[in-house]
Amino acid sequence: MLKKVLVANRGEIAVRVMRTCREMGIQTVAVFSEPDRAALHTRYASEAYAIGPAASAESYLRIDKIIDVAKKSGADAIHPGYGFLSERAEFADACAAEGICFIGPSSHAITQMGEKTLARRTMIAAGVPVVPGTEQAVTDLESALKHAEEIGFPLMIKAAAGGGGKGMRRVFEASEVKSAIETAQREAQAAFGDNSVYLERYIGNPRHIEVQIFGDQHGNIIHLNERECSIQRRHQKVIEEAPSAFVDPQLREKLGAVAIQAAKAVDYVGAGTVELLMDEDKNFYFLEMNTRLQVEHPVTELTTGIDLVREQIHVASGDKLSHLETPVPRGHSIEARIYAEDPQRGFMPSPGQLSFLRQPGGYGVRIDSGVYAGYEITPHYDPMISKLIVWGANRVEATQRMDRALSEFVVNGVTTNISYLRRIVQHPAFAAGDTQTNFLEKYLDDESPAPSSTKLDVAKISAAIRQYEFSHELANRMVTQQGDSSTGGLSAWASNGRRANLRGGSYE
Amino acid sequence: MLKKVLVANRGEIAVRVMRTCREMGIQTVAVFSEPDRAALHTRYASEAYAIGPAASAESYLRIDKIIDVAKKSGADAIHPGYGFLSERAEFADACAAEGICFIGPSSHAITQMGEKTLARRTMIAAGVPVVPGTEQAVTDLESALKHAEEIGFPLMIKAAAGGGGKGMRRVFEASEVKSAIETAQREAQAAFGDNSVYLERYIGNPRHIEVQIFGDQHGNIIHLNERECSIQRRHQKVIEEAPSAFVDPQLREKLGAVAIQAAKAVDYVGAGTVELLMDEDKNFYFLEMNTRLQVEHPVTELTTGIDLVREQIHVASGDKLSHLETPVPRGHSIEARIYAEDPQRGFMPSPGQLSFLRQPGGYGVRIDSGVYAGYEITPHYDPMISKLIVWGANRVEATQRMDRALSEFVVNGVTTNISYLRRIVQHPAFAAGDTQTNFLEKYLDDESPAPSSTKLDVAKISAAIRQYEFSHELANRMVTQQGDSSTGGLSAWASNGRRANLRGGSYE
Amino acid sequence: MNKQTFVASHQKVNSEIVVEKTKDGSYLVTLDGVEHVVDAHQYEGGTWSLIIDNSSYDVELELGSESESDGEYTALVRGSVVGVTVQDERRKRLSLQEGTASQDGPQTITSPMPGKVVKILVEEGQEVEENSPVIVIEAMKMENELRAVKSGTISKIMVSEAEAVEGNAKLLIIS
Amino acid sequence: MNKQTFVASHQKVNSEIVVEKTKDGSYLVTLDGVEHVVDAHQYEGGTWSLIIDNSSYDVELELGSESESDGEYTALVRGSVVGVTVQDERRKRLSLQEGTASQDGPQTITSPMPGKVVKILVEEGQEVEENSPVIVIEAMKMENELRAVKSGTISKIMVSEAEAVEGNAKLLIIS
Repeated sequence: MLKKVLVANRGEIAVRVMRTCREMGIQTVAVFSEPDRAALHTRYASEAYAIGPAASAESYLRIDKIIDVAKKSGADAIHPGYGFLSERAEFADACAAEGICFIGPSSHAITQMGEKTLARRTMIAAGVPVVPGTEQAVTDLESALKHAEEIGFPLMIKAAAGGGGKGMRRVFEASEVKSAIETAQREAQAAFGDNSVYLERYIGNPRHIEVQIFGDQHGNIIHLNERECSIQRRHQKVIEEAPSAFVDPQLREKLGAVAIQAAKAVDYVGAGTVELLMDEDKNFYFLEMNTRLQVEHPVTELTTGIDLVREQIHVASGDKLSHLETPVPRGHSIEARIYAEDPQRGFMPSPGQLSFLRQPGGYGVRIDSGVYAGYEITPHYDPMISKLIVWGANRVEATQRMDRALSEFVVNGVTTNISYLRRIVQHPAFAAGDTQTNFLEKYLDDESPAPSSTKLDVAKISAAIRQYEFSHELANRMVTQQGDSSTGGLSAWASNGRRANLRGGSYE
Repeated sequence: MLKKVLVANRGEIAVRVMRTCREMGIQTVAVFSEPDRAALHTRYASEAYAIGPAASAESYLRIDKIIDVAKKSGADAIHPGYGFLSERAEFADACAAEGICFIGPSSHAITQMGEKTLARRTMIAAGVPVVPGTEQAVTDLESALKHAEEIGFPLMIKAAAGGGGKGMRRVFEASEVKSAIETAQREAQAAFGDNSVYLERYIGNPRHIEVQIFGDQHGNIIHLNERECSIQRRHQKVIEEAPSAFVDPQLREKLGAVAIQAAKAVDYVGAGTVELLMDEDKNFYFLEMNTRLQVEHPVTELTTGIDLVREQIHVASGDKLSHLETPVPRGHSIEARIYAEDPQRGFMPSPGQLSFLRQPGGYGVRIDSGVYAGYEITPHYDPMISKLIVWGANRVEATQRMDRALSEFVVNGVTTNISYLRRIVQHPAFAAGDTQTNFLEKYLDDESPAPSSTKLDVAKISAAIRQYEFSHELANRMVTQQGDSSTGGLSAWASNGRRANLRGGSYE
Repeated sequence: MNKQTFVASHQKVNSEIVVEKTKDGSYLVTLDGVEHVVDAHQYEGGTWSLIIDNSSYDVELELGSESESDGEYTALVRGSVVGVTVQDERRKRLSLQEGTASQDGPQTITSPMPGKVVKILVEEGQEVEENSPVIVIEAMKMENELRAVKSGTISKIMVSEAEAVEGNAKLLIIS
Repeated sequence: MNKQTFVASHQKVNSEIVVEKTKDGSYLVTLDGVEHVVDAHQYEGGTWSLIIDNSSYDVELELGSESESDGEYTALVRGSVVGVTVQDERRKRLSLQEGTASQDGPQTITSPMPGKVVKILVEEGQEVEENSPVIVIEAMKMENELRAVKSGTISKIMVSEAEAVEGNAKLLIIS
């Protein structure tokens, strides 16, 4: 068994991995960029090493620095999390060269799946259905236009090295191809250091269904059922769930078999995800395979009872899979990603200090978070605050629980998408399972609805009492009774702590 | 379905019930005593009504006031929680008289099970095994001594109206009977308003095993497996788990059958618990039946997937049980009760303001709490801070997760039992399942072990740097970087917020 | 004087609101002529807990401007974010005058966070509609369009494409 | 002067500890002759985060006495509660004198919270061993035994059985 694991990541996923390590009695090593000295993963680890400035290219993407820390700290394994170096074959190779266990698949599998056009060819060869498109990256506009005519419009332009919706553009007619390719290439270059893009037929309003797979070093590969992640905004997943309301046991078996087929084609070891697009007729096509843990892995954990990080560590240590058969999904789990972003302003990131944070609790509620009250969401990284994951005996109970948990979630100091998320799970179309990837465009305005007259009255009364007390300077009396004494002797009015830009209201 | 539920309780259980109500779209009504204006249940409810001063006898135990609030608010049901009025037949009767649905069993069942000597007789008649002892309450010392000789020493003196270890005393010889009865009577009078006590044979170092049962209004009664609550201090449960490591499927079936037999004897409707004592040879005896939700009900929820409060509400509304067969227990769940109390000072309650509170999170961790940072634990009620409940695929994983979650739990401002709880779950005897009711006496000192030299060094270094900064008055610089801005412009040193009596360390 | 009259406004609709503190520490609040008994406290380091005629509300109340006395608040009430302004009569008159003036003046578009200018979608002298995109900033790995806060003419552009900008940097002015 | 020497004590064992702040804001700390590089910050409204020679610790540090300058701390370090006293040399000498005096003097037993005296287990003039029970207080529905903090003689009893007492009420004195 491993003794010390370096987590080459930051934020919630680094903390997630370290929690399981702590449970297993495994020491942990954090690496952190300058602004991440205050991050929870730096504080949570047994050891922590500074690896450079904020820019990822100078810190979290620096294979040399991370390998150095691993050697200096005596870590016997590296967990890459998701994003950053998690799908870089050269990172897996560098670990291998130093005799450090890479908690993930072989560099061969990463390469085969990481370059999207190669993955497409591999899948075609393995008999896995794929969306029609270019088999190679497009290099010049002329050939791109030729391919585009063959594939037909609308079509998708995608980063070959990509994932997570970055470097992805939909194109409706030939005249848009040029600017779309340029934007996609620019984003791909910035995000992945590789500007290759390819073309693919656009599947109209599909569902995004993905299958969790797990392989061990003894040749066993199983699937752990599907997740549905159709609720997306600009190809970024917003709400994920397991199982899919659209998938019955027969279809589940079929999806699982195809996912295993895909994984076997690259001798897959560890946790991976086969992403599929599914149309209304339940035809499905290989989209890509993510050779790492997914952001949304908790919904699989809560419906299978398997700690996927623990399983990763066991598999990396050479153990056999804990389950050689797929567990029947139990109940229903939903994840919502809580972001510091402003739905009223085009989902602009809203970095800032979390002046107050109250996370929900109770039955069936899980919080995976890398933040705390007083933490500052910096503009350098993804503005994620927390993942909120719920479990319920069925989809109705899980949906109700998600709404209840969101109602308890309070973040001050930054603007969040919490009320937007509530509008999603409260929507009748969500309850009906009408969850294609165009769900948000189709059903949700960016504008939040007008408050009820009761809530408006409550807001006016609160503000008037606050203003009354302010103008009467009776502040001190209010604080002493039961207020948080962390304001010390300061009047509550004078304290800036809870004053922040909870935006979205319209002033007179 | 019910529309508005009054919760005649306070603290975590009131919040627990309201959470499920909120999920089901049911309005909630809180009642609160004067010091509980700031309590979470008062803030969480849709409506809140003051019902009197701190003393329970003047507020939470006042049936008349609570019924008044129910009528005034238009509540169609009352949930009693645990403790307070939950096992008072006259409360159920008062609800019935006003046409308000009492979410619990009939007043007949409460009476039959509430008075312990009557319950013993009822169980004997129903063929349920009981511990040998007096069938009636003892009234005078002379007859008590006579009964004591018949039963033999050691024996137990117990409050007839009791529960939760109050008014309970163990007696080793005849000379102790007098003072033990007096103490038990005094405690019983204070706790339950009834000083009747009875005598029972003492079962040496048994396990405390209890079976969750559930009945509906259509005559269906099922059991939802057992919980083990053997880790007790002075008959107060400290750690609870489900399933019991000592119970195999055959024994589980036998226990369940006996529990159903007990429940059927009183035509039981709703959630109830049959408590049993089990000796080393797996003989078991009826101890008492609690005709309400238990504190430790979450471990059953996490291993069966049934929201017991939701089920209570459905049953009270006239629905059939959601499960007519007992689910096989899935994985393992453990609950630890986090108290504001000082293990180093005889577990003396430690009331005070929670100047800082960080509750754990992540996979398999559930927090049921009625507090928040800044909340004051008053001396008027149980000093419980939170219930921490974990789930794991098996007992080992659950135990490791509990230890990890406890390691994340930080409470400042009051002394807690957190490190004491960690010593329990880290103990090899706990891992071995050697969990008789004398576990704590046998295996745990009240004194915490000396810190390792590394931790001692860390404490010295921290304190020295703190003292260095204090004496250099460089305070302001430290705060600005990333500190919680709720201290406003105040120097961190000048702020009292985080200065509190985290006791248990020994000063030089 | 323990009774005070305010004007509460939301989306240009005004209500009269009278607050009176009673001896027991609670409030009598008359809003649009309807009287409410309100028990109000701050807990948890700032959250307002209000019991209004026996209905219980947790309210997060944040100042919407730098100055306390402006009376601009954003309230989070049971999941809804509501902006209200509460001012006493005298103050109200003043801010109305200021308010009108500032709405008509030139508006500066600033960068909400550090980032890079990806594309400038307008030219100096160009007329723009309120809410139309004017500039694209890349920050936190995403491209974000900033929009015109009012209709008008682009009077000045202070940055160029590919330029790195700080948070709050002035980007362009609409007159 | 950015270098300072302290005496750190735990259970009557003293260590010399030298703290020096470096230009980059971190500390050089020499404890019992061993040098450590320490990066220390306060986050989350008070929790100390220390990286000591690349080992990461969250430390809750609470004052053990009313006065900042006493240097008494209770530290929560990875689940262990550790009491330490850190004083500079001059202060250390002072407190040693005081400390010795106060250990020998009469000790007052006080009620840790409001409650009721259930039973007084000693009489005035009675000799008691350190840690033996002297009085039973009922509070929060539980009976709690208070114990002698030192061996000595019960010189005074200020309460009687069944009496209600406030938090911190003086109960009895051991000389």
